[in-house]
Formats: sequence, structure tokens, C-alpha cells
Amino acid sequence: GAQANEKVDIAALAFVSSAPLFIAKEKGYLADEGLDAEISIFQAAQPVAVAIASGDADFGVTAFTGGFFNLAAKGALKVIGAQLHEDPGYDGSAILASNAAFEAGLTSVDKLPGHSFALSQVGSSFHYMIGNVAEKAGFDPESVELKPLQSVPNMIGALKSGQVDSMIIVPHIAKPLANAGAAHIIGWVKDYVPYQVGGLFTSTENVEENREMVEKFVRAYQKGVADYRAALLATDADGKLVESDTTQEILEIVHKYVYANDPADKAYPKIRNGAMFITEEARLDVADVKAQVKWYQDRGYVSADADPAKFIDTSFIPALGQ
Amino acid sequence: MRLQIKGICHSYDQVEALRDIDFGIEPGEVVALIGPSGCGKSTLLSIIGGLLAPTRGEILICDKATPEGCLNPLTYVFQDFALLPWRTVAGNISLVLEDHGLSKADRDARVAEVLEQTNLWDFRDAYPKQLSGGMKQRVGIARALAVRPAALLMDEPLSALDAQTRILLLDEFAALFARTGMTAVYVTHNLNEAVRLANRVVALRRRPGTIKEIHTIDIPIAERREGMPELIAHESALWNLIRDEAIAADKELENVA
Amino acid sequence: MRLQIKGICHSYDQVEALRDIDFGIEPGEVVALIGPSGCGKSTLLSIIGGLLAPTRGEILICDKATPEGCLNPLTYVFQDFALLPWRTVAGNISLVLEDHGLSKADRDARVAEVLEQTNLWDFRDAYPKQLSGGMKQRVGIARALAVRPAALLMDEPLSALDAQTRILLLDEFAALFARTGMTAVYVTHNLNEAVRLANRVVALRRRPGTIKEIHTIDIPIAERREGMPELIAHESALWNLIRDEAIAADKELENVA
Amino acid sequence: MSHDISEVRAERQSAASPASQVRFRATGFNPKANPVAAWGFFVAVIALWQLGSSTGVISELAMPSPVAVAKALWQLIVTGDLWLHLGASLQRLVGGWIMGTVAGLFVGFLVGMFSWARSPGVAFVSALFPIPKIALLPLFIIWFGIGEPSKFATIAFGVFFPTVINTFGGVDNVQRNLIRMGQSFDLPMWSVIRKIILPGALPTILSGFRISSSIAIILLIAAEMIGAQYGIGALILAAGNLYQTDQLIAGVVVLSLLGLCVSWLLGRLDRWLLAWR
Amino acid sequence: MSHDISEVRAERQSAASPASQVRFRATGFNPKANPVAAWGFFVAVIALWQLGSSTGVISELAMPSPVAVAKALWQLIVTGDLWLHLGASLQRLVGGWIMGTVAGLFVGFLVGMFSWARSPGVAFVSALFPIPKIALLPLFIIWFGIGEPSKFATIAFGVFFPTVINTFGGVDNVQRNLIRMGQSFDLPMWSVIRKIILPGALPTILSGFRISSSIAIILLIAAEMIGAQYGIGALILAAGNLYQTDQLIAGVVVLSLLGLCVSWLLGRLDRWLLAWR
Ligand SMILES: Nc1ncnc2c1ncn2[C@@H]1O[C@H](COP(=O)(O)OP(=O)(O)OP(=O)(O)O)[C@@H](O)[C@H]1O
Ligand SMILES: Nc1ncnc2c1ncn2[C@@H]1O[C@H](COP(=O)(O)OP(=O)(O)OP(=O)(O)O)[C@@H](O)[C@H]1O
Ligand SMILES: [Mg+2]
Ligand SMILES: [Mg+2]
Repeated sequence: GAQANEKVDIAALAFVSSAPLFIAKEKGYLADEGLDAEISIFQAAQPVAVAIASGDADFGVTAFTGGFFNLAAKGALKVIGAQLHEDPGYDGSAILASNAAFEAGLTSVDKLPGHSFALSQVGSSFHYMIGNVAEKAGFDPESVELKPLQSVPNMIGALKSGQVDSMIIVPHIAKPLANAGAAHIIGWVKDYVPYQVGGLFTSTENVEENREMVEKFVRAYQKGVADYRAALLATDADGKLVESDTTQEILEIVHKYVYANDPADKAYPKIRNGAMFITEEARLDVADVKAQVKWYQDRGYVSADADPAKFIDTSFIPALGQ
Repeated sequence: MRLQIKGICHSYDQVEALRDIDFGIEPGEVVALIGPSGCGKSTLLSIIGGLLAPTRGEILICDKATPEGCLNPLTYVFQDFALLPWRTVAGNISLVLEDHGLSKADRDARVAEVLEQTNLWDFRDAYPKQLSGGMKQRVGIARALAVRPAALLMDEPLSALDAQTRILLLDEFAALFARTGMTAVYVTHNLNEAVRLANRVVALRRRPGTIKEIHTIDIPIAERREGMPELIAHESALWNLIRDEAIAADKELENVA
Repeated sequence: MRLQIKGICHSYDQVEALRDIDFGIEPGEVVALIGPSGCGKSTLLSIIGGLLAPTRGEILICDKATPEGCLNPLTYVFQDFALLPWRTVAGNISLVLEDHGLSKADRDARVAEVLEQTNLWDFRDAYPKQLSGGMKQRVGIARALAVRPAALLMDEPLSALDAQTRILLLDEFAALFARTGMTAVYVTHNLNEAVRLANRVVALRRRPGTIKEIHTIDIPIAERREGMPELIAHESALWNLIRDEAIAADKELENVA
Repeated sequence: MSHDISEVRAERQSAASPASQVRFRATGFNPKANPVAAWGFFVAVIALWQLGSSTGVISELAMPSPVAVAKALWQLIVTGDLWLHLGASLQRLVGGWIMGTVAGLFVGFLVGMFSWARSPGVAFVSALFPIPKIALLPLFIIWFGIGEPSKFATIAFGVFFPTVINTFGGVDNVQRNLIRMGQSFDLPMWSVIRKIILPGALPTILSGFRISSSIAIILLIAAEMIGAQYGIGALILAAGNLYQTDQLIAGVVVLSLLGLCVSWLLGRLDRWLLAWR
Repeated sequence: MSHDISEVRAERQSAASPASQVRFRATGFNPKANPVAAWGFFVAVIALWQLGSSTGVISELAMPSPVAVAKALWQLIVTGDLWLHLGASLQRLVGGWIMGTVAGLFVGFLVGMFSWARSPGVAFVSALFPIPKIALLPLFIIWFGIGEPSKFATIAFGVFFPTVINTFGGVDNVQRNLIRMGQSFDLPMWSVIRKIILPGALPTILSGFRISSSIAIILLIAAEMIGAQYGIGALILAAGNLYQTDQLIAGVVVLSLLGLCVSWLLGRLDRWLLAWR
């Protein structure tokens, strides 16, 4: 690297979705690029984007939401790569029905109309997912009664106690719930793909004035993604997830940040359950992001002047399918 | 109605306010209570009116004759008038008639009667805030008269008024007592009022309040006039009686914090 | 100090309170202002003291001689005492000396002097709430004397006190005026006070306040005594002067809502 | 000592004008209300704000321009969404406020009149009043579910405590001499309560309504955090989440206006019930 | 007419005892404070609550038992987490409160004393006071970032408005006759402000501190909604999110106790500054 030990601040959530960042840092990929990286863990997705827009941090990864697109539309952010992606070959978010609703007949996705659906907030990724699922499953999204409950735990509580009929949730929550008999999985979001869950982004200022640093960062991130894929997404011939020789090493690294309070034997299965698909080289599904923006815009959640072409920058990582 | 005050003692938490007060009040008599500030005049009047339970002693009603239609034999007239600001003059008076099973017509008749007596008829629909101090106290008197009391208990009824209004009402009180032969206990600081209105003046000593002297003024109330030399003589006698204690009371710290 | 009140008129928003008031106040003279409630006595006194700007007319200081060390020639004594509750007696007095460039020693000396004069030395460290009404007003007087005023302006200084304390302080005022030869304007409702203290009594008519009569009492203040027949005669004369208007004022609705 | 005093005096005399009129000295300290200044101030603030937005001094990210807010508001009106939101919120406000107020008045009167209720009531209220209602939302979900009851409960709880405080304050403030007057005329206890204490406490209770209605409006957001599809609070939350700051401020403006309306209504109620003042 | 009156009278006389003593009639309506009753009430409520929990009448999900809460609290104390949380929160409380109070006092005095500030100030405050601070959180993040400044700002904003209202109320409440007295003695304006208005407004200002400190505590949760790792508000939010109701109630208890402490401190301040009352 030209400049040794340039400082970069990374905003991340303590989720498996941020794992490539943790790997890049712990395995020294960032240091190799001459970047002195500091990771701050945030409690919620929204502030990650704000922190980058306001210049408090340099890079971040979170899920796409209406709020994210609105913020990006104001010009302070650039999406430069991918985070999770729903892929038909891997378990992603599951569609759950409460026990009561399941017994009353909500046994498949096409029966959702007329039922209530828990989400954290209007315009959140949950909102998009149910809308997307509804469209592709061929029913009117308006026919599902939305219940914004502010937080995921509230959603789980409401589903468990039967106060709402359904929700969509990440696999590492969905599977244990279903296994414990607290809810029923009635479908998977991966059956309604494509869906680009989230992205890697930085500030416009960095892209315009510090391209070199962004390039270095992207290289390190991609190495992290490659390790993640090799360790956590390895499959056998039948497409079943298997352990590779790096799996234990990567789990150990991720465990430093995710479920850090749990012992390894409890944390590792959770991490494995939560390890959703990430595209090779972290290529962004630009077409889907554009579709998402349009979906939000059609419903008035994102301002009409938000132009994905302006806040997506594929000059660092080529778009998926290019 | 004849009242007998028997061995009344009263202590507030730490203060002994009254000790062994004994005297009688004859029917039709006006008794003035005087004494320096804090000697227990208000305390004694509250006890007589049943608004304060004495520590010891009792107030006996010896002769139970009450006027016809009397609803409240011992009736208080308050220094600060105690009018309900949300009721009109007529409403304030009818308040005290409402819970005695009188018909509406009876109540209205009584209200009209006392309003006429106190020259307040034109103001029956006025609210207290629209009245001058003197008129407010006349409403207080009217309200007291409406229950046809056997005795009026008056705690400095004129002291909240200005000097000129006080002179005017004093004349009205004198006329009222002379005309009706009402029994009354009249607490005052103002010796001039005491000698104008009272048949007997009970002078109290300061803390604990005891009777210093009972002074009789044997001029018929109807014949008394402002500035009568006899009255001035009585007034000086009373002043000499309480002067030293009044000076001491004034000097005293009211709150030794 | 000789004051000339010249053509004073004053109107509040809608009420015409004073019209064409003209009179002079000689050095060393005590002038009492009397009149029915609402005739504009307080308004006139505030105008004299520069606390209210008259609608028309002016107050002229013709002879500027002031006592030595005078800090505030026209000094007000308030009916409600206007003591700062968070300052002690001495602190209340020194308040009015603080912004005149006096040294601490000078201030303390003046405070001590007026405390002695008003018999308050023992209470110099008491707070107002610890004082009786009469003592509070004595602090008010002490504060006024501390600035060595050319004239005292007193708005019903005794009316917030009870009858007995009033008699006591009235004596003190008479002694003070007799001793110091102080110029004073004294507003009162109480004719008894007016005839005890004033060299001349200005009687005002009601709304708009105009001068009805200026009544001279030519007995030296030091020689006046409570109950003197001459004084009683003066008092009756004044009462006759304002009686009808006082009755009308009392009858009047103060707020025709 | 007398030396510097006469100096002071000499200064003062020389400072006085030779015309020697008594000087007016009771100036100031009597601020006057001036509605025009108030409106002018608002107009000025909004104009400045618009200017700042137009010139880019205030970035759009930090604060939407007044025009954008007005547009968002207009949009809410023409799409009819505003009435949907407002209707849902008003129902919650009115329902929750009435529940909290009725309970608060009842407890307040008990605390104000009876020794047995006094200390426990006061202690209870002062221990629970400062608890932030948002803190209890997770429990409210369990107790009252995610439907309307939990929203009513949030507002009712917020309204209850200040109403108790004001009511017993009002009862305490009833002049004791009026009560004594009633008793001196042998009025029965129920008459004393109904004819003296109740009307006497009314002014304080009504002024308490101003506080409790403001609190109810403030708590609307908390109430609509859970499971509300419509409502001004839900609108603001969603707008905040979507970083639609123009809609967010539009929602806040609606709350402000709602507050003004309620305070105007209470003013009318005041004037009607307290005409005797 | 006289017929039924005499009937009434006959009844009353027959009801009177033959001993014919004057009856005491000024009963009741004078509730007495009774600290023992207050404590007894608390003990009784907690005992009942524990009983309900132990017998299962109150499900563990709906409300943790007092013992569980005490355990959670104890756990917080022994692990030292409590001090971490409390330290972080106290810093925010004190910082935010001081900022809001200083600004509020300044504006309040202006509004209380000067006509030019009066109407605009009052209008401004009454328009912005009822805005729920949570509604503005998304903007606060943009304006003040996600660090401590936005937490200070949330609390400071909450404290500012009631302080303004109380301060100018206090200035208004200074007896005009005291100000006139000062002026009648020709005290300079600055002296009138410092020696009469300031101490005269102090009681109201101090009682305003009680309100503003309660508001500050209530807003702690809102302030710590964004990016707070430590703090009682963050603790409660996290506990609520995890449905650890015992920790949640423990946090609420800490807030309650904090409120009591502050009110005790203010009581001392009162007694010290207002000894003259
Ligand atoms: N509620 C009370 N608690 C304690 N002490 C009281 C109470 N009421 C009166 N006192 C004290 O009892 C004494 C007598 O009081 P009371 O009011 O009867 O005197 P008073 O003669 O009416 O005085 P005044 O002429 O000032 O009206 C006083 O020393 C007073 O301080
Ligand atoms: N601030 C004011 N605004 C409007 N009217 C006023 C004001 N102050 C006094 N007035 C009116 O001006 C008239 C004179 O008032 P002022 O107080 O001077 O009378 P006063 O002679 O001192 O009466 P009192 O004997 O009752 O003290 C009254 O009719 C009063 O109602
Ligand atoms: Mg008394
Ligand atoms: Mg006057």
C-alpha cells in the first residue's frame, strides 16, 4: 500500500451478516492493505447508515430498508457491494405462522390474505419481503394486516402468544422456534427470489476523494467474503451444507463478535443457522435493488426522486451478472 | 336561648390557648369578646359554635327556646365573609336552606325576606366578586339571618372592611341588635365596636387566655351614639384594661423560627 | 421641601380617576388625603411619588432644600409594608442604602440609628415572617427614615393592622411627626387617623376625583389626644363631608361583570 | 462619614434637571402581551428557515424546508390519509384520557378528603409517576395485548397520575373557611362535598386537564409504537424510520395543532364552567 | 309554610340529646399525613404482589415477582453493572439538565421581564413544548450524531421548555409591590433584578426544578434509545427487548429511586435557599 496504516472506521451490527468484516479484520486482510481498521458495533441498523452519511464512520453493511434508500437518495451514501442475498440453494428467511393460526388453517403462504403479519416498522425489510412474497405468490399485499411492533423480540413475543398470525424472520430464529413447536414454518423467502437483502456502503465523500482507500477496503472485504463462503456455505453434491476445513477457524473468529456471551457449543449452531448466502466477490444484485426502490416508491415510502443509479456505484465491484 | 360556658380549656399542639373560661350568655344579650392578639378569642368562639372541640369543659344550652323556623341555632358570621364565589347572592343564601327539607317556595320566600332586610334585593343575582366588601358582609349577615338563628356568633365581622364602610355597617348592626333583640357573641379588636354594640364586654388575658374582667355597659344599644362621652369613657376603661398586654403582644415575635 | 401639585389629571384605560387636582404642600406640613373608596387617593399619591405618570399636570418641587444625607427626597411607605421576605430587618433597611455609594460602615451606622429610633434594635436579625404586623410597619418606617427623606408619602400605612396595634402605631406616628417636623402626605380611610396626624385634610370627591374641600386642623400635633372633643368635632365635620359619597361607593358594584 | 454623604447628595442634586419636576421612576418590569409580535416571530422563523433551506445552509438531510413540510401535509390531506391517522389517534386520545381522568379524579378525591387514603395515595403516586411509560411497553403488550387496549392503557396511565395530583391539590386548595362555613350551618357531608368542595376544586382540576391532555398527546407516540397501522404517532414513527423528514415534521405539526385545539377547547370549558371567576 | 318548618325543628330538637351540649360539627375534610400508613401500604402491596406471584395468580410472564426483581437488582449490584449504567445515565442527566436549565433560565428571565420577548417567547414555547421528544429522535441523530451529544440534547430539550415556563411564571409572581418599592427608592434596574426579582422568583424556579428533573429522568429512556451501550434507559430497553421482565422492573425501580433521591436533594436545596420562608 502507498500509505501505511490509514485509519478507517467500520460500523457493523453483531450479526452473522457482518461476518466478512470481522474475518477481514481478524485475519489481517485489512492490515495487509495498510488499513488500520476499527469496528464499532451498533445496536440497530438505522444508525449505521446515519453514521456513514454524517461521516462518523467510513464503511458499513446493513439490510436495505425504505429509510436506507431515503437517506441514500439525499446523496451522502454510495452502495458499493453486497451483503446477504437470498439464493434458492440456501436457507434464508422463513415465513412463520403462529400455532393458533396454523391450526386454524394458515398452512401455506397463499392462505396469508386476511391474516395479520408482524413487522418491526413500516418500510422495513420485513415490509418489503411480505410485499415481494405477496406479489410473487399472487395475492394482494393489502389483504395482509400489518402490525408494526418496533423490534424483533416484540414480533417473536406476539407470534408466540398468538397475537399475530404470521411473520418473516431470519433462519437462526425461525428454525429454533419451529423445532421448539412454538411456530410453524409455512414457506421460505428463497422461493420468491431474487432478493438482495443488504449492501456494503461508504460515504460519497470517500468514493470521490479517497478512491484508493475504498479500493483497498473492498479487496479486503472480498477476501473476507471468500473465506465466509468457503467456511460457511460449503455444500456436498446434494446441496446440503457441510463443514469445510476452515469452518471451525471462521466460526471462532465470528464468535468473537456474534453471540459473544454464549459458550461456543451454543453459539456455533446459531452462527451456522444464521449464515445466509452471500454472492461471490460480494457482487450486488443491482437489478433487484432497483426493483426494491421502485416497490418502495410505488407505495410512497421512498421519495420519487430517489435514483438507484445515483447511489449505486459498481466501479469497485461489478454488478451481479455482469 | 341561654348559653353557659363551663370550664373551657383548650390547647393546640404546644400552645395553651384558653384556661378555665366560665361565663353565661343571657337570651337577647350581646356579649363582646376583646383581648390582645392571640389571646384565644377566635378559639373560644369556635368552641361555642361547635366548630372546635375543647380540650376540657363544655358549652351548655340551658334554655332551649329557639325562634320559630330556626334551622341552625348557633350561627357563625365569618370575618372573611366565606361566600361561595360560584353562587350568586341569592344562591349563597339559599345554600344554607337547601338541606333542611324546605320547599323551593319556602326557601325563596326566606331569601327574599333577608335580602329585603339587608337592602340587597337589587343585587340578588350578582356574584360575590361584583360586590364591595361591605356588601359581601351584608350577604354574610343575610345568610345568617335566613336560618333564623337563636344566637349569632361573629368573629371580627367588620375587620376586613375599610374604615368608612365599617362605620356604616356598625350602625346597621346596632340597629339590627336593637330591633331584633338577637343574642350575639361578638369578637372584636376594636374597642369602639365593643362599646357601641355590647351589653357586656368580656376582656381576656393573653396566653393562656383567661377572663381578666367582665365589663358591663348599661346604656340601651338603641340609645348609643358615636362620640357619646359615656361611651368614650367606657372605651378608655377597656383600653386601660388591655393596653399593656396589647403592647406586649405586638412586640412579640410571632414565629421564633 | 415644598411641593406643588399642579393640574393633575389621570385616566386609567377607561376610568377617569383624577381631574384637575391643585394644591401645595408646605415644608414640615402633614397633609391627609381622605375620600371614599376609589376616589383616586392612591393614584394621586403614586403620581406625587413618581411611581405613576399622570395623564396631565405635573408635580413641582419648588424649594429644593433636603435634609443632610438625603438619598431619596420623596419616600413611600407602603400599606402592605413591602418588606423583602428573604432579608432580615437590618437587610431590608440596608437594601435602600446599598446603591448610593455609601461605605459599609456608613450604612451600618444609619441602619443602627433608625433601628434605635423605631425600637427595633433587638429584632435586627429577624425575618419579616417572624414579626407582627405592627413591627413590620415599623420596619417600613425605619427603612423610609434611613434614606433621610424630605417628605414621607404614606398610603394607608395602618390599615393592614388590627385595631389595637393601629392605636399604638398612631401614637408613634404622631410623636414622630411632632419630633422631626417631617413633611408628609398621608392617605387614609380612617378619619380618626386624619384628625390625629394632619395639619390639613384634603377631601376628595368620587370619580372623577376632584378636591371637595381642604380642611385645616389648627391644633399642634403634639397636643392632640385621643378623645379630645375638638378632634371629635373635626372628625364629625369630615364624616359629614364624605358620608353620602362613602355610602354610594359602598353600594356600587365594583365589577359589573 | 457625613462628608461623603453630602458629596453623594451634591451629585444627585446637580444631576437633577433645573425644572425640578418629580421624575417618573416606575419603568419596565411589566411585559405586555403582543399577539402581533408572536405571529410576526413565527412568520420570521419560518421565513428564515425557508431561506436557510433554499440557500442550502440547512441541509435537506438535517431539516426539511417549510415548503416540503407543507407539501407533505397537503399530500396527507388530499390522499385522505390524514383523516385516517387523525381518526385513529383521536379515538385513542379520547378513550385513554377519559379512562385516566375518571380513575384519577376518583383517587384524587379520596386522597384529598380522607386521612386513610392520604399518605398511601401520595406515596403511591410519587413512586409511580416518574416511571417512563415507554419502559413499561413490553409489559403492556403482555398485559393488554397489541391491540387498542394497550394504547388506551399507555395514555390512561400517563394521564392518571397528574390527574390524581391535581385533584387532591384542588381539594386541598378549597378554602377551609368555606368548608367550615358549610359545617357551621350543619350541611350534611355529601352537600359539603357536592356544593363546596367539588366546585371549589374545579379550577385546579380544569387547569390539570391542560397538563394531562398535553401528556396524552405526547404519549400518543409511545402508545402507537406497538401494532398501530394508523395514527399520527404511527405516522411519525414510520416517517422517522423511513427518514422522510418532511412527513415527520408534518406529523409533528399536526400534533402541535392538536395541542392548540385541545387547549382552545379547554379554554372554552374554563370560561363556561368558571364564569363566576 | 311555617307548618313544615316547625316539624323540621321538632325533629331536630328531639334528635338532640337531653344533656343539650353544643355538638362538635367540624369533622373530617382535613386529611392528615401519616408516613407509617405510606410505608405500610408499600409493604402490603409488595407482599400481595409476592403472594400473587408465588401462588401463580400473577404469571411470571406478566409480572416478575418482587423476589425475582430484587434478585435481578442484586445481580446488577454485585456484577458492578449497575454502577456502569448508573454512571453513564447520571452523566447524561446532569449534563442535559444543566444545559436545558441554563438556557431555560436565560430565556425565561427575558420573557418574564421584557415586552419584546414576551409574546414571541410564550408562543414559541407553547408551540414546541408539546412535541414529543421521541418524535424528533431521527432528526437528533442527524443533528447531534449518535454519541453523547444527541443524548444530552434530548434531555436538554425536554428540560428547556418547562424551565422557561416556570422561570417567567416565577418572575411574574414576584410581588409587583416589592418591585415598586425598589423603584420608589430609586434602586438601579440591575439591583432590582438581582436583589428583588431573582430571589423573588427563586421559589417558583426551584419548584420548577422538581418538574424538570422528573422530565429528565423520564426522557432518559428516549435519550438512550439511540446508540447507548450503558445507561439505565439502555438497560431497560435491552431488558424489554429480551423480555427479561425482572431486569426491566429492576431498572424501573432504579429510576424510581433516582427520582426520589433527586427530589430529596431538591428538598435540601429548597430548605437551604429558602430558609427565609
Ligand atoms: N390551628 C392552630 N394550631 C396551633 N396554634 C393555634 C392554632 N390556632 C390558633 N393558635 C394559637 O392559639 C392562640 C389563640 O389563637 P386565636 O386565633 O384564638 O387568638 P385570637 O384572640 O383570635 O387572635 P387574633 O386577635 O389575632 O384573631 C394563639 O396563640 C395562636 O397562635
Ligand atoms: N391599574 C388600574 N387600572 C384601571 N383602573 C384603575 C387602576 N388602579 C385604579 N383604578 C381605578 O381608578 C380609580 C381610583 O383608584 P385608586 O386606587 O386611586 O382609589 P383609592 O382612592 O386609593 O381607593 P381605595 O380607598 O379603595 O384605596 C378607581 O375607580 C379604580 O377602580
Ligand atoms: Mg381571631
Ligand atoms: Mg388606595
